[in-house]
Amino acid sequence: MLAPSFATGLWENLSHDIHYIWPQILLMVSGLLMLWPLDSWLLPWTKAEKHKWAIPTMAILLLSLAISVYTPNGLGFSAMYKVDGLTKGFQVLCILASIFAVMLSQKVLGALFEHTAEYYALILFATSGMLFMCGAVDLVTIYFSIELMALCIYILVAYLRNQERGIEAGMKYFLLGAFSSGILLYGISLLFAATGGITTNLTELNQKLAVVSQDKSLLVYSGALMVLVGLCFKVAAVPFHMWSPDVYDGAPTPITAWLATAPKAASLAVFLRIFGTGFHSISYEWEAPLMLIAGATMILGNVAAIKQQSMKRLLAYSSIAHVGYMLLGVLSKDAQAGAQAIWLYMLLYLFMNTGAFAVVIYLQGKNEGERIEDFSGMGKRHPVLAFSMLVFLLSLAGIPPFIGFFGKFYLFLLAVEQGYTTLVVIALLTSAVSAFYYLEVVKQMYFKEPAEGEVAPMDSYSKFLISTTCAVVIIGTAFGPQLLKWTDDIRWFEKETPAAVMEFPNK
Amino acid sequence: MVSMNAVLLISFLLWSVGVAGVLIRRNALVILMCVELMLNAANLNFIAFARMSGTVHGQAFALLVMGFAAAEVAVGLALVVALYRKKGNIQVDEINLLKG
Amino acid sequence: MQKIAWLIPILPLIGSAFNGLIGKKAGKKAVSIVGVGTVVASFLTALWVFFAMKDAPGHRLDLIYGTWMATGSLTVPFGLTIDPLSGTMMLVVTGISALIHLYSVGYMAEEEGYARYFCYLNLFVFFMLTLVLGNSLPLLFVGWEGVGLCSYLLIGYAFETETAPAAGLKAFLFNRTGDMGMAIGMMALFALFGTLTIGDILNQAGHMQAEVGFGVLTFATLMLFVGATGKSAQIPLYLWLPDAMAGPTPVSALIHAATMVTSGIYMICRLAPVFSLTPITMTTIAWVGGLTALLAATIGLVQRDIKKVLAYSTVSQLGYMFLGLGSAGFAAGFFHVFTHAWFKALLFLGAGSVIHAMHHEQDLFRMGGLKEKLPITFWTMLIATLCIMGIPGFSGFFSKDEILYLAFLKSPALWAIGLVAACCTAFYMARLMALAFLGEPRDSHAYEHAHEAPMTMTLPLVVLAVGAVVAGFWGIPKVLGGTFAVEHWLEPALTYGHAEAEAGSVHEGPAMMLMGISVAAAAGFGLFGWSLYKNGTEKSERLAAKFPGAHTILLNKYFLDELVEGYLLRPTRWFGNVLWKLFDVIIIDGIGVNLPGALTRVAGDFTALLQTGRVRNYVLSMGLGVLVLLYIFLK
Amino acid sequence: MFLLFALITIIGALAMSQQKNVIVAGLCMVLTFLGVAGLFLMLSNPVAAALQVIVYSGAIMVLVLFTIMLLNSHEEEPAIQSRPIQRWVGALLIAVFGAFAFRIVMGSKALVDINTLADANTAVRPMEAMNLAKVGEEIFRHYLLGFEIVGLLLLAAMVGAVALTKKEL
Repeated sequence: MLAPSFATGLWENLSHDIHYIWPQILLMVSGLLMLWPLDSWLLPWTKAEKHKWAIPTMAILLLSLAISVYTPNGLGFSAMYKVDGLTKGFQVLCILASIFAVMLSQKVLGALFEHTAEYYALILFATSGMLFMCGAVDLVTIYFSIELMALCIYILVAYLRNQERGIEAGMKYFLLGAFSSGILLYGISLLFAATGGITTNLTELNQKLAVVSQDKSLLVYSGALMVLVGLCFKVAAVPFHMWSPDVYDGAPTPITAWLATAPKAASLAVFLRIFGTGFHSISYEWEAPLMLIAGATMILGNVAAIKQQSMKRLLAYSSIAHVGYMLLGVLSKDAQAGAQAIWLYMLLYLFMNTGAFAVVIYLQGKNEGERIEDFSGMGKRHPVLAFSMLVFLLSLAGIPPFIGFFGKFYLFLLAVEQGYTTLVVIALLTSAVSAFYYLEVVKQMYFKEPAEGEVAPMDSYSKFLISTTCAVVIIGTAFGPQLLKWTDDIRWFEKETPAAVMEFPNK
Repeated sequence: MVSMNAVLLISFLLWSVGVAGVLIRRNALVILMCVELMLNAANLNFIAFARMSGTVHGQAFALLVMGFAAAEVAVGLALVVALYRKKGNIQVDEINLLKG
Repeated sequence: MQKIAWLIPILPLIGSAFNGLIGKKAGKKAVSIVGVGTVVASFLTALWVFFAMKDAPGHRLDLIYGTWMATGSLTVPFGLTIDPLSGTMMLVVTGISALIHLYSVGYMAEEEGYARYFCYLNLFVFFMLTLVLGNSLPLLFVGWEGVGLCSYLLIGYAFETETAPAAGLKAFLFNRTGDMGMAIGMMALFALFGTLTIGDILNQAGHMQAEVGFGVLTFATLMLFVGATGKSAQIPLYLWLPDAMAGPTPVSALIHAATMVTSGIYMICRLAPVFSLTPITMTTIAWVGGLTALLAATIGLVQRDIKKVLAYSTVSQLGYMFLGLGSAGFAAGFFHVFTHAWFKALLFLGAGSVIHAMHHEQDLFRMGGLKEKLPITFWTMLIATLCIMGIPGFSGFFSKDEILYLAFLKSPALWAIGLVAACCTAFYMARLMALAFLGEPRDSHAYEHAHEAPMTMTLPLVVLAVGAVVAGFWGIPKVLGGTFAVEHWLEPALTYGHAEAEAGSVHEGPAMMLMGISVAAAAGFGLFGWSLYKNGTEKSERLAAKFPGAHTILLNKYFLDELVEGYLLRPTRWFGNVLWKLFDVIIIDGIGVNLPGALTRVAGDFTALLQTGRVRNYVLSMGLGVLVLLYIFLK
Repeated sequence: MFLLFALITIIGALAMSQQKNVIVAGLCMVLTFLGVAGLFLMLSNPVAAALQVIVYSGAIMVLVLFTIMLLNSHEEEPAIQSRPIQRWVGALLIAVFGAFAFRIVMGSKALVDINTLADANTAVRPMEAMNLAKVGEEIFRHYLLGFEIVGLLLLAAMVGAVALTKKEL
């Protein structure tokens, strides 16, 4: 009696909202198909040619990119998932980052004969987790999508199981990540408790928490704090950053490049959802700690990068520092402008970072690139590559003619407008410090005699990636400010529609 | 008669023991179990407060958390096994190749 | 039609792109033609636009090409402003750049990275023009950082040598430190005025009252001034400039003497209405400028390297300009920028010619007697020397004297400082000229091979020399019956249409006397230095043995020398040396460069120490982090 | 009864975190899970209690214990910690957290007895025991997306675990 109508009800419920999550469904289904053991006769390549998985993977990612852009705006799944400018914007970033990661992987995986369908499937699963994160507006969906992404990443970090460093990094990340997820979940449960066990929906929480009685304010305090800690771990903000240099160092380099961008973009989207809009009514509770965290992140990230000898660690610390800057946008009381600033910054960072990592991976092909000394004399050995690296590094340092400057400029300006002058002063000081270590690499490349060794040929993916990102960073210099104008038109946050709970037909 | 304060106290103690375990234990497996304790503490809160409000929200959340816990343990154990194969032990203090 | 002003900065950019991309393949000839041609074309366009501006109502062209950034509360137009201030600066930049590009064709002819050099140099011109013409602070800032970048690239150009890369890095980091102040100041101005368009800021500033005490506006202007000290090499950020001499000489002439280093002064003039609202900042500027002028001039007394002397002289002259600005003489300060650009570029190019002739010998004590070999260089440099000494009739006299007079009005102490610095300047310039061109050749081998430079190098010298003489007549002070035309000309730009009490232009009372004192002192010290170094000591000894009758006189003279040497010069030299040691070696290399480096390194070590690689320590750090946050919550 | 289960839970947890022998620690863990299941029962939630026993005590712990046996790594940890500071700071941390917990509980007076009345803000509903049908409906209605994500998560975990542990790719 119950069963058939329940099933039809479920189906109707699903089909009603499914158009919001087509990109994710596409990623999930194709990931599953890849794992299908029938691939050997379904697809025309043998086991040795597994690297050809890269092409369908990128095609699928591109398709989901297109779909996500054309997804209609709206709220669905009992107000647990929302599609608006923020969702789409950050989804685009995540998918782009994943495409870049797949491209970067070709050289590394090819050299190690580690091409497997699982690798690509896990990237697809993780990406779909990120896409869910971008649109999640309920602590339930937020928590589980974060974990979906994280679990896949733990495995990908440890993916090269023959390398001890990789497994150690994966284990480390897993233990710390599970710990932080315990904190995050407990924070969510405390917030849930503070509302009297009613809701986990961000909008409702916002209203409820605003009127919570004095007696329970401690619950709200600690709940909000723990959620903050859990998210700070994901974006690697000080003092919850400790995992990141080690994991970046140990992970396969393409995954490192991916880690520095995609999960951070998704986590920042969640940050914006929770703190940008969700917990506005209790902003006094988390503002001071977040300010402290942002300041500490900027300082530590930049200072620690100075003494690094390993290029991957240097970029890891620099990515910590960049997150510190982006947290300024989360602090903005004007959530619209904050989201815009962070999105822009993340977009530009995506290109600069991917480009820099592509150069590192190219050098790694000859068993170097790990250390900064490996870059010596690159200006002579490989002028084009050195020039690209110069562009990426200067852009990362935020030196004006390059595009990185605009991201920083707008972010800092916004923070000044919002009255975070001290933080901006810290940000400017530390970004001056950052010139130290970026220029150290430049010095190695241009002002040092080249090391011995011939120039290795470049594979087509690296060539494409480096030239594309470099072109974007340079051409963006001219059009960067225009981007601001275009992104102005995006409505990052749709007006809240009342949560519609679907009723079953038999009720 | 169940006081909410008491439930909250117990869950917090459970959580604290989990945190402490992660802090002081050196065996990766035990750390994994301690993380499970933390998740359980959160579940206790969900169930109790769902009960208090008379809604099913919290319960459903708790059930999903159980599912997630199983997945987490699976990945964790896979990592432990891989680590053990490579290093021959699972003491976290010996995971120290990467630093600085 | 005036809209084509955008060509002015874009032309050098095209040149830069050409030289950078295909220059190496195209050959040196093509590189020279494109490199010099684009800058000359830019100069001609600038000239045309300049006259168009002169005819425009209010001497002002606001060319808006569209919106650059527009979002929320922030709208920044993309446009150029050409008014008397930026117009004049534009002509100076393009004009002198054109000459120096031409000069470089000869000077760099044998260098390997010829195309790369011209690529950077053209790029520099582009950024400098962006800085000068940009109508908003962000655009100015882009130029501001861009010139710093080009300076870094050009100093480090000769990266085979040991010092050049380090000097480039030092310059860049000092500049970045200043730029940070600039950025903070810019943000503060934005917070205050709600706009970043220069015109709008100045309009609003015109309606404001001067700020009493230390407020936001003072903070903002002080921060901007910090930016200016970085770019224009003032205390405490001046030390990169002497080191920057490691770059090729034309670069020193263009970037580190005539144009880039004056951008700090230009920026302050650009924002003159804002700065004049903040008396505290103005006083700070005046004192920093005065002290820098004095400090650098005394250090200049003891340098042996011809380019180092000129570098310290540049720092000192820049100090003068700030002294003028701080004494409310924006016009006077800018006038000195204008005249200085001519004669200092000339001095550097002359020095370059000498170095070129002497096969890259830069030590003054190994030169001598070059007058016969390099007549054009000698005479043109002599003109420049007279200019910088402040001898009446030459351009330096007019601008320097105006600054000294204004400084006297501000505070007699500042005037005294300026006067002492002027004396030192006269002395070391005379010494430089005498050591290089007079007396016996001290290095006969190099002397034998010395020869006058090719046309492409001497032509700019002559043109600059003419400019250096003529430039001064633009601002004949009122006390000499002139009108100080430069002030009237710049007025629409400096006061921005808001009538203002003419603080510095009314000459009364001691003006004539002050002028007399400074001219006499400068001339005296100049002649003194000249006579002291003209012959060298061996010559005077030989003379003494040959003519016993004259011996007493010579002895007396020697006695005088000894006296002066013992009681005047030696202490001064010692002082200069001590200052040089103190500032350059200890404070800057020790504290300024190495200490932050050491500090950050220690901090880096500390963080690395924390990064133990142990999972449990990481968990602990997370726990402690939570604890700290809890404390913040609950306190 | 509530007190009893609470004691079982806490004592189990403490024992687990102090026990040197990994297998014994695992068994203490089972005890804790059972205690939590009892607490669920006291909160009139038999569904959660049953699932707790099945999933945690049944599946997860068995898996963990299997791994322990498999790796044969149940040797005791050395008694002397290499880094005593870690332990002291850890203890301090726990003390502070404990104090904090106490403060929360004492400060939250408004958390009334569950059997008398729900919070004033919440809709007062009859306190009936939760049943499986209701939870199932809730999951497939309200929590549909969460459920899907968890499903995907399990799949990904499985794929990953296999990829990590199989000897040859």
